[in-house]
Amino acid sequence: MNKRLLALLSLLVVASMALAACGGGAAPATEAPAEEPAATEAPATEAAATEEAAASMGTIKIATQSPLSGGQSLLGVAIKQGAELALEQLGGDLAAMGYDVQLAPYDDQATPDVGVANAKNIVADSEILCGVGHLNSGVMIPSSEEYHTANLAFVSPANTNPVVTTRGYLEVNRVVGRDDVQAPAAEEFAFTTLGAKSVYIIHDKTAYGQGVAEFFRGAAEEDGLEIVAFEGTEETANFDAIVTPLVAAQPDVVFFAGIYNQAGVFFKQARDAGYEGTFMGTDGMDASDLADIAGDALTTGGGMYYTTVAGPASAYAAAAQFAADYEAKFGATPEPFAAQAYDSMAVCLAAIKAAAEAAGGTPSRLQVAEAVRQVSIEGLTGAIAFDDIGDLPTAQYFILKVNGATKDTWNTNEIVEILEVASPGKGE
Amino acid sequence: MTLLNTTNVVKRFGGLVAVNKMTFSVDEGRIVSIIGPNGAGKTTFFNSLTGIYKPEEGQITFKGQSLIGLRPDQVAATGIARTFQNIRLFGSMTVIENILVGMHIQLKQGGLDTIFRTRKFNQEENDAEQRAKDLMEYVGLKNVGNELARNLPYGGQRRIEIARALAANPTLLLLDEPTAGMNPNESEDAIKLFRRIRDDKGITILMIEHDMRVVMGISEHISVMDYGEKIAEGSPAEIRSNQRVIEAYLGRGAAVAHEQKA
Amino acid sequence: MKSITENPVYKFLLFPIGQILIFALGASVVLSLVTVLLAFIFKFNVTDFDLVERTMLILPQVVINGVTIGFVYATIALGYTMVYGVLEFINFSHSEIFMVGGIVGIQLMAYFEHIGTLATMNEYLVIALAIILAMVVSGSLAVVVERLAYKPLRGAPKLVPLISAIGMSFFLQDIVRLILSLTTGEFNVILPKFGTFDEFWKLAVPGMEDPLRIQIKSAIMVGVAVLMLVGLNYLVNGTKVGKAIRAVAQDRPSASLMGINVNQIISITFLVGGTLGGAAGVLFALKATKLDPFSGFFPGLKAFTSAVLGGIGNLTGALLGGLVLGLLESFAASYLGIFTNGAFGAEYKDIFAFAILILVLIFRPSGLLGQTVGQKA
Amino acid sequence: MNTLFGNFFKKANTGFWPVLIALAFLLIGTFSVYQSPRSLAAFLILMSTPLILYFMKMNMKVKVFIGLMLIVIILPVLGIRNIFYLEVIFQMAVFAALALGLNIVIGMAGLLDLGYVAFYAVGAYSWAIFGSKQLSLLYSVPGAAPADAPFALDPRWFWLFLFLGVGLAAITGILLGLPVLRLKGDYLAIVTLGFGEVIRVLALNLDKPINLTNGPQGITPIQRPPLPPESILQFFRDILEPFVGHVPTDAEFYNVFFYFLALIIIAIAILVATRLEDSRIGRAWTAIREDETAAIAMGIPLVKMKLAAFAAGASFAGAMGALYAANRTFVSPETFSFLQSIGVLTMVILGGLGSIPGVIFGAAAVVLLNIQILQNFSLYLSELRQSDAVIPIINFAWKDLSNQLDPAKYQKLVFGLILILMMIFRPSGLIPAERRKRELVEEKE
Repeated sequence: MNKRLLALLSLLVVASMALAACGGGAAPATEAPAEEPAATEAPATEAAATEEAAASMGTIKIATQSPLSGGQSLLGVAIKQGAELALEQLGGDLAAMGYDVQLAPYDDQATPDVGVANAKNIVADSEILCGVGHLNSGVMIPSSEEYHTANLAFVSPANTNPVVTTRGYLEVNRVVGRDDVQAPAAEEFAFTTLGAKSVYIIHDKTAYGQGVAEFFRGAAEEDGLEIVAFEGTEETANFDAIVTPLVAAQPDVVFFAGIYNQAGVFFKQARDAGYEGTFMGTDGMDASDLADIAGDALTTGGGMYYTTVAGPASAYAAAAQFAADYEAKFGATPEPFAAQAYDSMAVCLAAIKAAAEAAGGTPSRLQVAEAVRQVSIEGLTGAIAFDDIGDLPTAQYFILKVNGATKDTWNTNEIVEILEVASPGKGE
Repeated sequence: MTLLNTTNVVKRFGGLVAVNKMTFSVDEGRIVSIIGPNGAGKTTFFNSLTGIYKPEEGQITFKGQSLIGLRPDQVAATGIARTFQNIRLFGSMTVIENILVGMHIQLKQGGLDTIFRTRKFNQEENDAEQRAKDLMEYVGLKNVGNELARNLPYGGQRRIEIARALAANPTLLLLDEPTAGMNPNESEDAIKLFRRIRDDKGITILMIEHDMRVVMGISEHISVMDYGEKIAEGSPAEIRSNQRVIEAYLGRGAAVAHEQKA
Repeated sequence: MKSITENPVYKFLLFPIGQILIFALGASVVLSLVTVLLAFIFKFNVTDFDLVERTMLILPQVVINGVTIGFVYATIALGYTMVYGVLEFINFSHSEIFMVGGIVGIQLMAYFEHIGTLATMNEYLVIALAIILAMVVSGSLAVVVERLAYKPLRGAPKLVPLISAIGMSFFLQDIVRLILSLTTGEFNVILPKFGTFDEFWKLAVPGMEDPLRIQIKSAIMVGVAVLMLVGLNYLVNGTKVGKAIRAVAQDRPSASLMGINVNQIISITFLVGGTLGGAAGVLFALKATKLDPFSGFFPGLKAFTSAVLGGIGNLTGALLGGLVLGLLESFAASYLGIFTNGAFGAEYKDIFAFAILILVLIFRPSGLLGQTVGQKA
Repeated sequence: MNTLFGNFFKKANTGFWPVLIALAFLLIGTFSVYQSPRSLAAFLILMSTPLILYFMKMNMKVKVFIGLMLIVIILPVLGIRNIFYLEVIFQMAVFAALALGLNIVIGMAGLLDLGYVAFYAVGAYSWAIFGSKQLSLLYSVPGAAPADAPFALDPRWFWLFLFLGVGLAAITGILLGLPVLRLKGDYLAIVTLGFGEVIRVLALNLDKPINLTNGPQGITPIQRPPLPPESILQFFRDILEPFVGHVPTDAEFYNVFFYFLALIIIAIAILVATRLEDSRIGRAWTAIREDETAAIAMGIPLVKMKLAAFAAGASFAGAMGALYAANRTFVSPETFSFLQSIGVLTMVILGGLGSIPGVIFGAAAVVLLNIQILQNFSLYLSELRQSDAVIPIINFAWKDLSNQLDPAKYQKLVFGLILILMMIFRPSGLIPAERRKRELVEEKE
């Protein structure tokens, strides 16, 4: 009985799927076969089918991959939305050329399995010419193997792990600084400008946080800074146990490598417990909610500084405009990496445009990937161009000092210092 | 020859003494019953014999070997098989499989034999299956091998439980109220089956039973328990006329009346 | 003698509070002694500072931290243990009930802030209102969850409701996330700033250089938790409903034969568990200052571990388990790094908690205090 | 309704009809996937062929023939045209093996294990550590690996590690089982959950004192076993070129290679699971699940058999772990979270606790739902949102649909609902377990 029912059910499901696919006019059913990744192949073989009218050049999709569900969706959704906003604001050029440019947002669920599966799905969609993602280096590294074999350019808004680019793939680029760039910059500021003698390093046990923290430690050891402790924690709510030894030791600087929603709680509890020194953080702190969570903790005692590649809204009109637009469209303030995602999308659009102009039609993926490396634009997060492995040749870091204890004053955070650090490149 | 021997076995639950200084023995090849009112500690005594409970004091020897400290599966491996008061078949397994589980100790196939389906494995499985079928017929069941055990009627489940116990090739078979819930005809059949088991296979039977017709009809030796203690033992005729037994069953007043009538 | 134990003030107030005190003090003292002993042993490995001195320096603070979080764990653990005692079932979604309580509490405060009355209201009144609202919401949610997801499964094999509960846990996480993102667009729910409970009381302790610092917030957390514990103890052991709950826990069929409405009692059990979870959620939110739809999971897991550690189904056990786990964590996180010179750090505190759990269960398979509330024959 | 379908099915399930239907699905599926490689519907038609083969009555040889056609010829060719499908099937196989393993522990022996993914991690990390440069980096800081460090072992050692993964995972299972198997069901659940977390936390933290796992950064690159020799590859290149429209690259061959490897492992896993189930060991497990007291009274040693269940279940995960590490060339602790354990549990429950075909179906369904159906649905919504389309009658522009309503974002909600609804309405799963019927010929008389 059950068996029969089940078989029938499955038949029904399949039938209805088929109906839905035909009747609903879902695009995938009628799509051309996957474009082949062979590097030597002539450009635009399949896309040539759409030469009916000069006005309509066909569809180009740009993928995003980031965690849209689960605990990490906070930042993942920000990446998708940043890219979405950029496409809306900057997609005009390609539209004018006759292309229908679409966003194809994928959810990698912060797990490599889903990320890689999506990557293969993305690669198989010949209309996708460029991509923005991921949030987690752990997902980016295996997924980018797929992008690499398919010559599909991806621009990362958030992956700071050196390995992402040191493999030397043409297709992998990032608009963020590497761990081994950001951390030394932060350390130099702590050591030279703040004159710190001792530092407490804490990270969030993610590839990102730990990466920055390790390089910070390396730089600190070279400078002879005393490292009071080096801790990693997945705790998000109750930091008492870490704070207690910290307060007893009273180091000059506490360096937190991680994301604001964890760090904010930590800063508050540490300050409440009587820590007097200075907090420092990474670009994961660049979110106005930090002030709401941590409040006074950021302005009392030695205050709070963070490094970021995104210029503050106070100094850069474009950044202020971005924050306003983002809030208008999505009803929330931009999270970290939203601006970077915006720039990543801008890179994709610029590259596709350049490649399309050069090719005189829809470009191939390889042409887009090569064009990405030639891009030179002024983004929200500074001047963007890539070196031969896809890093920014010189990363420009702003060191910002938090100015107020509420969300509203976040835009008034002032630039204390601007550090330019050359990318270490591929080797050691 | 004494097969099973217990001396001064004590089992307590907290303050309650469920089995008190039980000294008891079963001779090989006999059918022996333990009777007693509800709550007399009979099942607890069974559970102490089979290792499910660990008695606090006393000695239990089986074939001259001590059973104290053995786990229930080790006790089973010495040649004691049992059934349960409230039938405990593996409901979602088939009848044949239930009987095959009973053969667990005898089957020698290992993990590798199983995975590679060696000749040894196939041979053993075939033999086991054949034996299981024979046992099914032996206890009087036919054409139910592929039924799920829980779908069988009550009497059938009782028989399967016995077949499952026999599958272990035991020397001693412990039956816990094997005819509970049966009608007189079924009880009659059961008695015949027990006799056959003893006569054909030479298996010693120790049973707990409430149905006096069954007990008196089949037992060659009876022990009576009350409040965890053995209060009497002997042949059915002796037990029938034992004063303490009547007291235990019927209360003192009734016992006196009984005596006067006699 | 008899008159004292029968006196309700003693039975429902002094005795439970005394018990709580003894547990808290006992566990603290034992762990402190062990730690100091270890400090003396490891002293010779560490050359650049005096280990014993550093250990002693933070010891009081570590104990206070541990006790504070321990009480929160205990309050959540009671929800697990109540349900387990009655149904022999791990209510996996309790951590989400707890999270909902916290978020509702914060939202109420945010509402007060929004209408501008937060600054002028008495801070304790605000907290009390938040706790009451959270208790109502979480309690009702727990009852609804029970009706929808567990009640139809009564009598099924044990695995079945457990899996349903795991499903419910995921469902609630994403539903809360959906509601939050549709209404506020925000993911984080942040505690508004008000009142003075972030400050510390400083108690000068004779013989110690630095004063003992107790955050007012911690005192509130402990105070409310103790109140809950005492209240629950009274409910279970001093009222008719409590008697019915114990009867159902003991033997459900007999209880129903005695005219007890078993379904109603089970609902009440969930109500009580959910209510405690809601209150604990607000307490936790005071500490965490920020919650999101996924922040119930870890505290829930810890609380559940506490319940098992103490002997699941046993109310006193949940209290003891929560305190022991809270203290253990606090000690492990604060001292592991110092004792091992940085080789192992605070990140091992969870492993430590689970290792202790496994050790305890090996030697006492039904937890520290065993199972007494729903002891089955 | 039921009987209507039932009659229809009964009619369709006789004579030549089953073969015809199966072939029709196979051919239509193949053709439509060939024509439109990205169509979900086409893929689903093709993938329902195995279901038809399983459910409908036909000659065993025909079944095997159609099945082999699909697996050995059609899928690889179509897969090279769209490697996403190979990935889908690869993941189905990986998770089916995990589900089969967990099914031994939960479904057969009745031991609730909430940290099953730990064994997967053991297998993955065993090859990850030895098959990468990690052994030469034991004393370097995570993230700052010198680029010129040598690989510790030749990639061909992978084959050994496939077996070592099995052994290591089994040993881990026994080590975990020894102390905790005396515990009652619920206690066991929390302890295994804790154990799963412990393994993950260890993977996360064992970058010091010596850098064994590279911490949160994960280990990469991990070597893959070498492809077959060039001459063989060339042979296949020549054969495949006309079918797939281009010369297959090495990357594509690797996809096919891992596809076959995963299928071989899953075939072995199915074989082992069925054989174990139908043996003294499997019967003992079921007996323990049904009634521990009766089982032990039958002479079944509880602890030994439970350990065996843990070890057998773990070994499946160990093998797939090693394969997974090689396929991804990367492992990091994120893969081995509690959620993953629950995911595998969902597959087992959905398919049918204790049912081998059931859990395989469950794994396939969840993988499909997770990486294809929900994602596609979200993409479709996103497309609609970017278009000017309007829902006709209520005049609702898709553009105005809230961004928050992407189905892919609420994947866990869907899983949660599946778990609850399955438990309430169909606790025995989509394909419930069945006991083997023995051919008891003599009995019929």
